[in-house]
Amino acid sequence: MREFLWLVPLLPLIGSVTLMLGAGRLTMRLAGTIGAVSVGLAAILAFTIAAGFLTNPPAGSVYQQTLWHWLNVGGVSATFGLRLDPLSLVMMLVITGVGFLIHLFATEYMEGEDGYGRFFAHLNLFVAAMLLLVLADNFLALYTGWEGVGLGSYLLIGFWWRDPANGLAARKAFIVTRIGDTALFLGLLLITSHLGTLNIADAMQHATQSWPIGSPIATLAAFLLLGGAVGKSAQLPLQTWLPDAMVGPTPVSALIHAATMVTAGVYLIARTHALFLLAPAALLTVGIIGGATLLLAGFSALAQNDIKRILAYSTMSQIGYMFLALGVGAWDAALFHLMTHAFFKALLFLSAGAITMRLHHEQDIFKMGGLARRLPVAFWSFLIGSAALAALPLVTAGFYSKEAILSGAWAGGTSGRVLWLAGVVGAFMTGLYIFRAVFIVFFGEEHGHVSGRYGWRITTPLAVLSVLAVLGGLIEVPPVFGHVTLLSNLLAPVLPATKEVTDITPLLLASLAALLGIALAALFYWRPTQRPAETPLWRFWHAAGGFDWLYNRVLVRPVLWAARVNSDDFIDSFYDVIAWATKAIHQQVRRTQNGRVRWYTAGLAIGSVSLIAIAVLL
Amino acid sequence: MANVPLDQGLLLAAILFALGLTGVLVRRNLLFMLMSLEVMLNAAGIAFIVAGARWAAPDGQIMFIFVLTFAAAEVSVGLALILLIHRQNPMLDADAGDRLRG
Amino acid sequence: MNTTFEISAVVAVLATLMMITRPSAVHALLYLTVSLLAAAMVFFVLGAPFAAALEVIIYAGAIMVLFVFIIMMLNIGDAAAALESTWLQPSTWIGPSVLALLLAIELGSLAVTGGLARPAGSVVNAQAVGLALIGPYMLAVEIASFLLLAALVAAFHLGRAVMREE
Amino acid sequence: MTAAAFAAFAPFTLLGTLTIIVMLLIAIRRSHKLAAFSTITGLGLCCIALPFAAPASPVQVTPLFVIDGTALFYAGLVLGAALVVAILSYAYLDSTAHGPREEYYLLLLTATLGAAVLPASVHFASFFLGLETLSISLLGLIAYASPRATAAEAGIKYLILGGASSAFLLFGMALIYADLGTMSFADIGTLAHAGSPHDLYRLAGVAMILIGVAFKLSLVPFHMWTPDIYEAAPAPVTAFVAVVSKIAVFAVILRYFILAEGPADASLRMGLAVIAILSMLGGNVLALLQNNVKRMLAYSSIAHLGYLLVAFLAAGTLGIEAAAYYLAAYAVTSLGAFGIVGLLSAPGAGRDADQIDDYRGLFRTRPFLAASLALMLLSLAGIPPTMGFFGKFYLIVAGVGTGLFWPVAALVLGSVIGLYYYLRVLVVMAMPNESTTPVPVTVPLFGTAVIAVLLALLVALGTYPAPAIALIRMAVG
Amino acid sequence: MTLVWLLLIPGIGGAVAWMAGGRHPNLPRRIALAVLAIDFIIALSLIGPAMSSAIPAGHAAWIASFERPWIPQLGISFELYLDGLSLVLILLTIALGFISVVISWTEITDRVGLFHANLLWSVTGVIGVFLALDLFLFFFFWELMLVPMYFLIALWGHEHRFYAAIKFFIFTQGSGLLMLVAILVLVFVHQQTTGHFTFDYLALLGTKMNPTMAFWLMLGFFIAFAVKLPAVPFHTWLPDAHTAAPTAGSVLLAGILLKTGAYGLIRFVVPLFPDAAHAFAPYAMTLGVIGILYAALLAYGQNDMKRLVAYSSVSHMGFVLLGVFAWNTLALQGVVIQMLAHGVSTGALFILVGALQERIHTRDMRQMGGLWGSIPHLSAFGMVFAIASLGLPGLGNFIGEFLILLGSFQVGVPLTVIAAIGLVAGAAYALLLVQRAFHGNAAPHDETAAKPCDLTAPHLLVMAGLFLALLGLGLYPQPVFDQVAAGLAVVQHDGTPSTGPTTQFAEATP
Repeated sequence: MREFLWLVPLLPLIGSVTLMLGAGRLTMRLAGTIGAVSVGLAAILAFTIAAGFLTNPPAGSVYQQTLWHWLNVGGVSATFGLRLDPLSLVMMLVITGVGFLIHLFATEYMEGEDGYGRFFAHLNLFVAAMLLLVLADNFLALYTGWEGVGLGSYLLIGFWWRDPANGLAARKAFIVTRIGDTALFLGLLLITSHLGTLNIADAMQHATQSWPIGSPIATLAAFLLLGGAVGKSAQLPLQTWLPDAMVGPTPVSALIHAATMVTAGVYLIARTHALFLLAPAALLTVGIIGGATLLLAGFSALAQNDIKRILAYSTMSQIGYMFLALGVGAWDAALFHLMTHAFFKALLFLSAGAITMRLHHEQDIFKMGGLARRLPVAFWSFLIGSAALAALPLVTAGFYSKEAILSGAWAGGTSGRVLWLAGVVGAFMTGLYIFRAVFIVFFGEEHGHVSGRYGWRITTPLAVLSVLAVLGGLIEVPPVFGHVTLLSNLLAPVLPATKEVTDITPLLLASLAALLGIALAALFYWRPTQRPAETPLWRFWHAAGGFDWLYNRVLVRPVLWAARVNSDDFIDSFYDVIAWATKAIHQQVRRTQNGRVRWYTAGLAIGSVSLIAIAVLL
Repeated sequence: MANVPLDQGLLLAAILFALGLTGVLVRRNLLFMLMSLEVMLNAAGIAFIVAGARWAAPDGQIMFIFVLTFAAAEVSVGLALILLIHRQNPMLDADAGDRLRG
Repeated sequence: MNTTFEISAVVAVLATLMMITRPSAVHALLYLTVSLLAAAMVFFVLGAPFAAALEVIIYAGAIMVLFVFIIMMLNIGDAAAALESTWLQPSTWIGPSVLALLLAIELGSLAVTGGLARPAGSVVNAQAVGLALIGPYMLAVEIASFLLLAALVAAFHLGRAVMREE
Repeated sequence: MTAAAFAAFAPFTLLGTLTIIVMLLIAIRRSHKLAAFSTITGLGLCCIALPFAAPASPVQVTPLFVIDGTALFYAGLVLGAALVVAILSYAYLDSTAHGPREEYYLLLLTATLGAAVLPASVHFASFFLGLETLSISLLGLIAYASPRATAAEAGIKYLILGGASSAFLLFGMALIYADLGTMSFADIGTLAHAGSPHDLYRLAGVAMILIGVAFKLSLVPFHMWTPDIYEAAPAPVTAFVAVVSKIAVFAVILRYFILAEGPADASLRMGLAVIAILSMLGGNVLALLQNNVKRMLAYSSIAHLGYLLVAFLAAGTLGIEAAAYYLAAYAVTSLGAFGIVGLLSAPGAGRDADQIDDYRGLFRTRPFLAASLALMLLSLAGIPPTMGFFGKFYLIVAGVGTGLFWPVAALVLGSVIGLYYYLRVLVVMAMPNESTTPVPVTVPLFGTAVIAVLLALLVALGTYPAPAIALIRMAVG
Repeated sequence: MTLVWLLLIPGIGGAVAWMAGGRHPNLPRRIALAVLAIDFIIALSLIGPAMSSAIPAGHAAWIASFERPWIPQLGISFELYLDGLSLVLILLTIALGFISVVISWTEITDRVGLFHANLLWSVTGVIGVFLALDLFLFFFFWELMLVPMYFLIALWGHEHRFYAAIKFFIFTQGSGLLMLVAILVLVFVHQQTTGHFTFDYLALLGTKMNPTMAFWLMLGFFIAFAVKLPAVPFHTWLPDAHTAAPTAGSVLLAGILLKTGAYGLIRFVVPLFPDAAHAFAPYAMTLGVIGILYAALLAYGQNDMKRLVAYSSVSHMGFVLLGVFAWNTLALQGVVIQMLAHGVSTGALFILVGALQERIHTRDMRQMGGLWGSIPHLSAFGMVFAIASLGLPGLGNFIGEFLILLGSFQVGVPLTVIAAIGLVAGAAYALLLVQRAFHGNAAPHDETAAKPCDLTAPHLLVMAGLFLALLGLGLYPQPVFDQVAAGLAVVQHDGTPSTGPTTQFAEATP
């Protein structure tokens, strides 16, 4: 089956193209079917291939498929090739699996929307690009996917194009990530120039052979790639676009801005871990960025009133965990958390979507309340998702993955311990902010009359994801609880092994922190509460540390100012001056032609005197 | 006729030439300008005679004759033009004739 | 002979100077005639009697008569002279005089350098001139005749236009 | 005069005879058609006669003339241009029954005669007489349309300024004659080489001759008369002034410099270079916003003569060839441009069709004339596929080849400025026609035919100049 | 002889179209289409390997040639040579010419014959530029192509068309004259060293001269091409010309005429003056980078959609300048792709702006907005090409930019890094265009006016074709690389300075 690997990204692409060409002509039902089925088929294919891969792994656990020779010029060659190894396998499964569920959800969620077909066209396009990103065997194809998902994200954030604010958010997302992408692009140039290949595996191998650990060039390359990663994954300092991106339809937020695209940075670093291992400084930076982001986002999430923005900050925070894991070398933990996060965060977004679709897209949690009884499906899904997010010990997938990260950090020396502390604080904050949302939304007073039943296309994904959010963690269980290592075994060929941690202290402390957070949330928000007062501190965290403010002042406004001031191109005025001067000279010289014969004679005489003088005297 | 003052002759021609030029530049009446022009041409003629005298050759005088021819032709046409102008411009004011300009 | 030359030259210069400063057309014309006669004297001194004769006959004679004719025809009298006086303000003289002075200095300086110091001196009489005219200068005479023809036609055409208008 | 000399001089003799015949014809019967027809035929015959004079050349005809390839080439240009002017004049004058028209041809012929002998002149006497025959005839032609108020004004301006410049010319000749005792170009050359290199008499003389010549060529600062005269003269006469007189005078001064000056004195070269630069820049700057097409072309001709001086300064074979080609190109182009102006004008009107607004919408009303004028203007601007393009190229070749940095720089700068006003006319012709031309004239077919011939030459020799260069090399080289 | 036909067919076709204009307005259009189709087929038939690919032996990358004496007295011959580089650009030229005819079908209704004549003649001129190898002939075509383009702008343009047309003409002609002077000095220098007066490019290659002289001559050529390219600070004619030009004019201008500048840099500036060009390269590349960013900033500040696209063009051409002076295989191949992709994507954008103007009678983006609702196809294509122009991988522009930057990275890292900021800037203005025109609230005037009709079938086909071309360039550019490789190798060989090692990428590979 695995020779059909190329079909996995192609199927959604075909769906996308079909939908684009048929835009305006397909019925809503047909469009939804095409959209969901193309991803569904890709998912089935992906799982089939995965089954084949697991039962009968190829040599070296890598399956390479070259589709065509893309370019071969001046010593640089790139194929359009796919590479299936455990890492991309996991990613592929998450993308197609979660992707399909979200598509299914969206077919019902988006019903009646103007541009229904366009929505699925773009969503399919996104899935295709994301699959290309993870399956690419070379940097160029990876970058193509990388930009492709950016495009998909842009298109979908701005899906409701009539509102200029959506357009602004979409452009912000694209441009801010593009800044990171440019760093990645430069990294590509650096790697290609110095390692002579665009193939990722070859490049990593060359790098390990030719660059010593800590060499400046390796560090630079790693930092450039990191630039790309922080952009896509909304980490400091390029995190500002993510909360704004929530103006897109909720399935989009679930798929792109929670489950898949934003984890591309994690994938990239994992994919190029060999390079990061050569650059300890860069790796440490990854961890620090992760730690800082998870704290910042955690505090910010607490100061949000919009349910999707809470989830957005939580996404940022959770990806911070993944970065932290990468930073401390807990590679499989990062991947593990990526996977479980995809489950529970998709679940959270979808259930949030399920709620808001019954509330005329009202997203302010203080305008909700008491929804537990009205919308039980959404309630239970959201609750399960929240529990997983808060890493409720033992019973949630989130617990196991977060625990893996924190133990990894614990084992990581002094810097690891510091990061571990950040992680623990973060775990506390996570419990606090998510259960704040849970209590405010589902308990307390009811506002207005809400009702409605969900169709199977909404309930099924919620159910499946709920199950995954609970049980998904059982593929990797720490030694204390039974020592399951399915995932790390799978990833062993491609990722370096993580140190085993048998110490139970970090585990206990982290669990305690999470529980404490939940308890605190219950304490504060069990009863109906007022909208929080806008104190300066609240505003600071509401604005997520004021990065937007800062960037606006330092970058955006100066550029806009320059563009506005110079919209007539001052260089042109230079030429205008020349033209003006010529005309002015013309006007002056023209006055000599006053028509008076005596004046003309004088001219003649002056000329004569001068010419004779030149001839005789010189 | 020994000791012909050639240098002084040329000097005379030059002075007359300059005086003629002054006349053309200063006078506003076209008739006077024409007269001054004649002075300039005559000065050139004197120069030819002086030059001819230096080489004791007839060429100088022949050129003088041609200058004379030209001067006569010029005056005849010039006076005809002045007649024509007189109708629009009875004072023959040279400065008034600036319809063509710019 | 130098004396004759110098007197004639001074007369020519002074007469010309008077000519260009007189407001009255008739006066100016008379001064011009004097200047031309003085020039004829110079020619004679320089050994060009034929040229001297032509100067008197054609220049001082024919051409000046033309001028007189025009002055009479256009009736340029006291009114014109008065206007002429107002035009000849001292300030108008500055520029032209400076220019003319420069020119005179430039050309005069040549004479002062004495490039033509070598005196020579036989008379070139009318016969010599006439022989040259029908010899090497034959074609020039032909062209000169066309020059006169052109002037004739032009003057005729323009003059006739004047008549037709009146 | 030997038989060979007589044979070689035959075209000029023919031209003189023709003048007399036309005069007699006019005396016998005043008829515009007859006068024009005889003039045109006669000029045509003269043109045809030129190649037959070639076998006898080079030959000295009295001390005054040399008939050689150069003389015949430029005489050919002069006669050809005069022929075109004659035809255009017929078209121009025929459209009105106003006033006597026959003398015009007489003056045209005397002017042509004066111009035609200039390239053959190797002596001050013929130089001067040819020049003045040309000038006096032109005087009559410029003021020809005397009912126009501007005619007499233009005439008197040309007379006074031309007279003054002639006085300079003559004085200069006298100085040189006084210095060297000869008026023959070749002898001057020999004696000048033998004598002191810094002979002030000669230098002053040459400078004064240059003043006279520069006036006729309308080079800055002796140019001021040009636009006034171009504007006032009837369009065909303007063409004549712009083309025939320029070619003739340029040819004679070129010959004078080749024979008499040789490697001209450094100070003279510098003076010429200054004049060239001033002309190129001044002419173009003056033309910049000019709304009168004839004045605009006048200013542009100032610039073009400045360009030609580059070739003049370059001297040498290349410079002489370049000048010859450029003069030919300039002739074809200017004749075309002024010819079209003339075809669109009527002498009966108070003015010619010279306002730029008269050309509004010409592309629509008279597409052929508009396209022709467009190409003529492009040629003046030096854009392919026209003779002007190759001519300018040739000039720059000559200039660069002799390392004339500043003149070439001025040429380039001037050309760029020049584009503006040439293109401006193109644009106006393309504009929608809002007002009709003041006097709608009928353009005779033969007038259009002449323009077509000029256009064909312009493009053919512009894209394939090899035959023209071959001819020039044969004649001038 | 094929090469002569390549020139003659559109040249004569233009005249025929002009004459046919009097009969029926559709006649010139059909003639133009037919002529260009035939020409395209002829050009296609030339695709193939060079006559011999033995490169170091000399100039053997030619696919076809034609040589006849023209003005033998001055060492000028009618010398046409075609290599892969020329061929690719000629194909682009003819294709865009064809498209220009199609999209002018409804836009141009006035003096149709003359319009198509000018269109075909400008195509002729450009083909001539790409073929001529005699420097005089090259200059001849260089000047010749200005005239029809001038008329296209001045006669069928929009507001300020005369100003724009004259500005265009003066800029290019002025710089062209500088080049002419440089050509002549080169020819004379060559004559002094070899005694041979010739304008033959192949003979003039490798002319020995002192460095100062070489530098000034190089600069003369460079300025002419930099104006045409256009490189900042010589770019200011372009926005005006584009804004004023009719759609077909803009397409030709952006798609083809600008390429002649890049072609000139590759073919003439560096090979003729290798040492000078290499010494100058850092400055030229700096200009390129400044151009990328400065023009992007300007593009961002525009309200006129066409001006925005025009400035984006300048920005893209900054990449070309950067790439040419990086002067390695990667960068040069990138330049070729960039030229093709830019021709297609910018051409498409101009067509869309033209179509938009035809429909809503404005180009002012302040009066647009929300067009997606009324004209979705146009808007969708607008977005597609805007995104192509910001360099989305998978489309041709990306390959061009990637290779150029990869090439320039070998030569100058800091410049490359700054240039890469252009990728962000490109995204900013391209998306702003999409936002202001197609997204957002519908402009108020939309309410009253009749709903504009969407793209018609010919336009849709053209757009689809252009998009597919762009996709092809993005996903499988190898045929282009192969076609131009031999030609580039030759110019690269000629353009390698006599001193110092080259920075060939292959050598840097471990």
